[in-house]
Amino acid sequence: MSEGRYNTSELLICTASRLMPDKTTVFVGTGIPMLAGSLAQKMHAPDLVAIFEFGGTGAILEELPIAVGGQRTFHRAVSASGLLEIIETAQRGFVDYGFLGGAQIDPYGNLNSTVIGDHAKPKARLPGSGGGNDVGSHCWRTIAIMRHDTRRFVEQVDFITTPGYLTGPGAREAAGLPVDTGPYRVVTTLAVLGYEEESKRMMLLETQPGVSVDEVVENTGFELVIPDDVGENPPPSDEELRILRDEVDRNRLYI
Amino acid sequence: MSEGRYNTSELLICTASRLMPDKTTVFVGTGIPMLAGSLAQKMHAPDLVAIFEFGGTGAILEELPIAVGGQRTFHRAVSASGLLEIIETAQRGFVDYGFLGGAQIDPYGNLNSTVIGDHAKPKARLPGSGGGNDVGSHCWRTIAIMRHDTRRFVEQVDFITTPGYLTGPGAREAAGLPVDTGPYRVVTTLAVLGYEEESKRMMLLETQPGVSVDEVVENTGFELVIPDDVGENPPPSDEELRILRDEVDRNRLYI
Amino acid sequence: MNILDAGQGDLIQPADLDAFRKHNREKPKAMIDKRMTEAEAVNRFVFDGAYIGTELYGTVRCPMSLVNEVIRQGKTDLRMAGQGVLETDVLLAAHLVKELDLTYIGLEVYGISHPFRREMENGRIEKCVEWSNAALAWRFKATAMGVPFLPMRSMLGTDTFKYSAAKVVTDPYGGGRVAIVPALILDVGLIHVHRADMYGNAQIDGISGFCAEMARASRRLIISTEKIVPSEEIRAKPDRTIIPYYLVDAVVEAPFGSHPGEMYYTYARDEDQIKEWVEASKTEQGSQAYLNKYVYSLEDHAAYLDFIGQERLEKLEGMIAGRDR
Amino acid sequence: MNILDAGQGDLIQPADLDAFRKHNREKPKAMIDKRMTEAEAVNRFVFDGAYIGTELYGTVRCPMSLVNEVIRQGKTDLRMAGQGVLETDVLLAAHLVKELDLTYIGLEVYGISHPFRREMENGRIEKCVEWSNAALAWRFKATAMGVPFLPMRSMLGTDTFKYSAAKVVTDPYGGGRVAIVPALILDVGLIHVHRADMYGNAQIDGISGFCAEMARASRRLIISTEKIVPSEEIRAKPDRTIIPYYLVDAVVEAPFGSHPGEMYYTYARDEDQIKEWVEASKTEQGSQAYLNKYVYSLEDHAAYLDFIGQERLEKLEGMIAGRDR
Repeated sequence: MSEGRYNTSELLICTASRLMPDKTTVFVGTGIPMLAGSLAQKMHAPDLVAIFEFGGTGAILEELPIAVGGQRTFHRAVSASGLLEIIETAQRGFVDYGFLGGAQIDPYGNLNSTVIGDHAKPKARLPGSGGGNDVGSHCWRTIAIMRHDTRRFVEQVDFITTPGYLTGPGAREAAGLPVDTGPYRVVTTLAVLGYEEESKRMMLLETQPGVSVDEVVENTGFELVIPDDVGENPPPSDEELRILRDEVDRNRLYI
Repeated sequence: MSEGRYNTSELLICTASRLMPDKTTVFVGTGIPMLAGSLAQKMHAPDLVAIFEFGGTGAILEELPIAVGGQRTFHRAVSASGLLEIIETAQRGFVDYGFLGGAQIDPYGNLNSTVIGDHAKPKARLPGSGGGNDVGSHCWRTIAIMRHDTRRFVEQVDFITTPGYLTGPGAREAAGLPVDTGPYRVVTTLAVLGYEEESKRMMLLETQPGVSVDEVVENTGFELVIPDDVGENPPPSDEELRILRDEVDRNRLYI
Repeated sequence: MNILDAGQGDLIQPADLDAFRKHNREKPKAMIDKRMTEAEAVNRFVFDGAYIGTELYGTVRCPMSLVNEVIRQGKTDLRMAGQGVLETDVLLAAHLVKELDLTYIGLEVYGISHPFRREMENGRIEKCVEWSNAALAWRFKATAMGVPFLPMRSMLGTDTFKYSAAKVVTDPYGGGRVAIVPALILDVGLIHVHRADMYGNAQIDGISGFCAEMARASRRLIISTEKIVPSEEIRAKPDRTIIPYYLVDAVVEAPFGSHPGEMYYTYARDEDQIKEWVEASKTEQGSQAYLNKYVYSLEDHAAYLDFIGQERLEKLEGMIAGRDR
Repeated sequence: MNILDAGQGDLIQPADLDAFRKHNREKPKAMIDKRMTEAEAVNRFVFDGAYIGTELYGTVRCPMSLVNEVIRQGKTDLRMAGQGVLETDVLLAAHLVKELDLTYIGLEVYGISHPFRREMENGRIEKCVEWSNAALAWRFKATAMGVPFLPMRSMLGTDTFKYSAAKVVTDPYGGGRVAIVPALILDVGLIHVHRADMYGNAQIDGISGFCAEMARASRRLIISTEKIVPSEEIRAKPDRTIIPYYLVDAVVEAPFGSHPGEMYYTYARDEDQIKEWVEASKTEQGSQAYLNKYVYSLEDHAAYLDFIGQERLEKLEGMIAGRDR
């Protein structure tokens, strides 16, 4: 990592931002996805349609939203509706990308944000699904953003809050989830990962700048699919960093 | 009938109007119920809450609505919403009275506004349920307004468009309809009728002015319950007629 | 949650929600200019045999300029979700409708629809499946929600149920009887609104009928609008947007697009012309004469408005302008 | 439509729709003056053991003046539909919550809720049933529609389902698997709005979260409002009414009622005080000190606002005033 030129948050934001194609609908949650969405609109995706869970659709992200229901989530939006309108819009197939986080992720992209340990006697109680399960059920492609270590990347999550590929190929469809949906990418502090088509297991695509494949493997608590050629994700560009720091988060709320 | 002092429409309107108590919610359909609602607001029920199927709630009926979705149905209303909001409001028990019409009615207050003859080979095709079935299913009390003759008051309707008491006591509940709902009154050119508590069959309550009990019986195609004392519905008062003619329908659209 | 009873009516447009999701995924999410004329919109999106729906309340906010164009282009064998007055009436009079999911076709205070009666009684309408108003709107709502059915307590115990494609099931929670209705996906929806931008972001003032639900249940959606406004006007009041652009395939500017029906806050209905239709529609010949006069012989909506005349239209505006708002 | 699977979570508030209908029938339909203070409203309608719900989005439009009063009056053994940040947090910190239908309790960008964690880990919360945000909102929507359940395609295949009271059934039309969630009726709903008249006709500008659904799913509904306006102001824009008066039991005028949360179009959130809570709530002692400072020691919302100070409130207004609208 180019020591000092950018921090971990900036790396995650810039990486996530590049995964938001122009002219697509993106379900944006609190934190990094908001910054990434704003950065994407100002970089390569002026027609990115940001969708916020509590009703904002198509806002111009001039100023950074803090809360997922705040005024900036529907600033100059095309529509300001409500929670069910948004999730139902996703449920009937209009939302391309959804961003998710969690305390644990497994090889099939299942996410835990509910509990560490037993549900009845928790070692650590976490916030719960919120909209996570809805996003993971209905968006065409979901992208998880995670810090990368063996505590978080585990063979089996303690609780499946949000569905990834569940137990593997065909499991989502068998459960009744909409066809052709599921995890697409995982953006981490160490890598960009995807899923192997046949096995639906997590696969290394690119390492983050300066990170070795071994380092990724060591920090992953399950066997990753490692293809022959693993690329390197380009570091945040000067332009990305400038816009992120001077425009997107000029009050340094997050970065 | 006091020949010439009022016509049949005026009689029906004034009678229906008196059945709209102040401070209740009334589902108002096209035609006579609209005039009756407006008259009631100007007579005895200033706080009558008129509810129109396409979204108007609590309008001030200063000017007579023509269409059930026209601007006057939400003139100075407390809420202007949509069809499902209205029917769902009724479905969860907020609407006291609903007014209905039909081509045929049977002893249990079942109404036909769909077809005369066979459904597949109709002798006469009628408009269909519209909101009629919804009103008859969900409002606490429904009031039918009908011209009174043996073609309309029949032992068995050709088609149950809107549920009355169906086959009799307990039948609505057995069908899954909300408990304690059902037909309450029938306002006709000859009489005001109700339903016998035990049998749920139509019962004569009052004759219209100048009409004999025999006349009602002769014009009814099924056996009516006739109690010992049948009253006479008072004729439209001068005050009612004045307000109806000079204020409610001053452009004589209906009367 | 056993199935206790099932209506005997045909499900004339079975819903495939996963196919609908795929279709919706492919709709453009970019803001693109969707302005076109009635002729282009109808030509591109309405096809013979299409299952269509119109959204309106009685004579209010009817998409007449679009329906007139459907008649001009003679799109035939239409299947329809029928809750209508003027616009369904003229389609029936033009003999374009073959199957109906029906709730109400009539002329409100003016009584029954003669074209409907003729088409039903002579058998030109091959299927007529019965529903209540709310049942049909809940069918749209199911699609809008992306679910295969919705429960309701309407239609229970009646012939309206028996001649529908609704079912009765056991409530898996309370154990009681509850009706369910299946999702309904329209091939094409036709909706007239107060204002829209060129991308299709559309707003309606006042009551909204079943517009939100039907718009979301349409594979293709044609919006006609009293006026096209700059997008900034929409974005200034995003809480008034009832139809977001991504649902919309065509935006047609149609001032007085609901004439002879009314558009609240904008113009009153044209009582004289409606009465003319009521009389004309009583006979086959009268209906054809009316259609000749107001539809076939006028090449487009502009010609229609010219024929009606500015003076008459201004009078209708004057009857309502500024009131309440 | 067989039941294929059922979550093992308790249904902690089973819905009786016919009883709810009866209750709604008895609510007054006349326009009556429902203005009262937080103290009166909470005293009259919130009871020990009540199942309550708050409607908001994160720190936005939270009914804080009402929740603070619930804490002051020490209403205990509450059961809650949990989708909350600040307001749920303080109720948990005050040890008033016993059972939860949970979707999310956390502090958004500031991370997890420590009071929630403590109450869960020490077992003071006896039941915690899991749902997704939409699932819980659909439960409100089912009640609002007057039906016993709604279908959805969320929660399938997950532990969120397993620890819920949802079920999976066969779709009677397409034959596929679909989840259903049961109607949820709140004993008391607490909602903060931009404006309301004295009868309870309430309007919200901008996004509306799950306000419409929750309001319609509440047996008793307490509205707090930034300001009480003349009824004519509501009637001038009836299409903005999201809560009609007949749903409402109490109308409480509470300027800055969402503080330290925000009210869009009106005032920004008080970042300093929220950070103070984030820090304080990390320990039991800190939480109690915060509650002492901001709740227990201030007798009502007016005293709270005095304590916060006019200057600070005006600054929050200034950060947002006039923007967008």
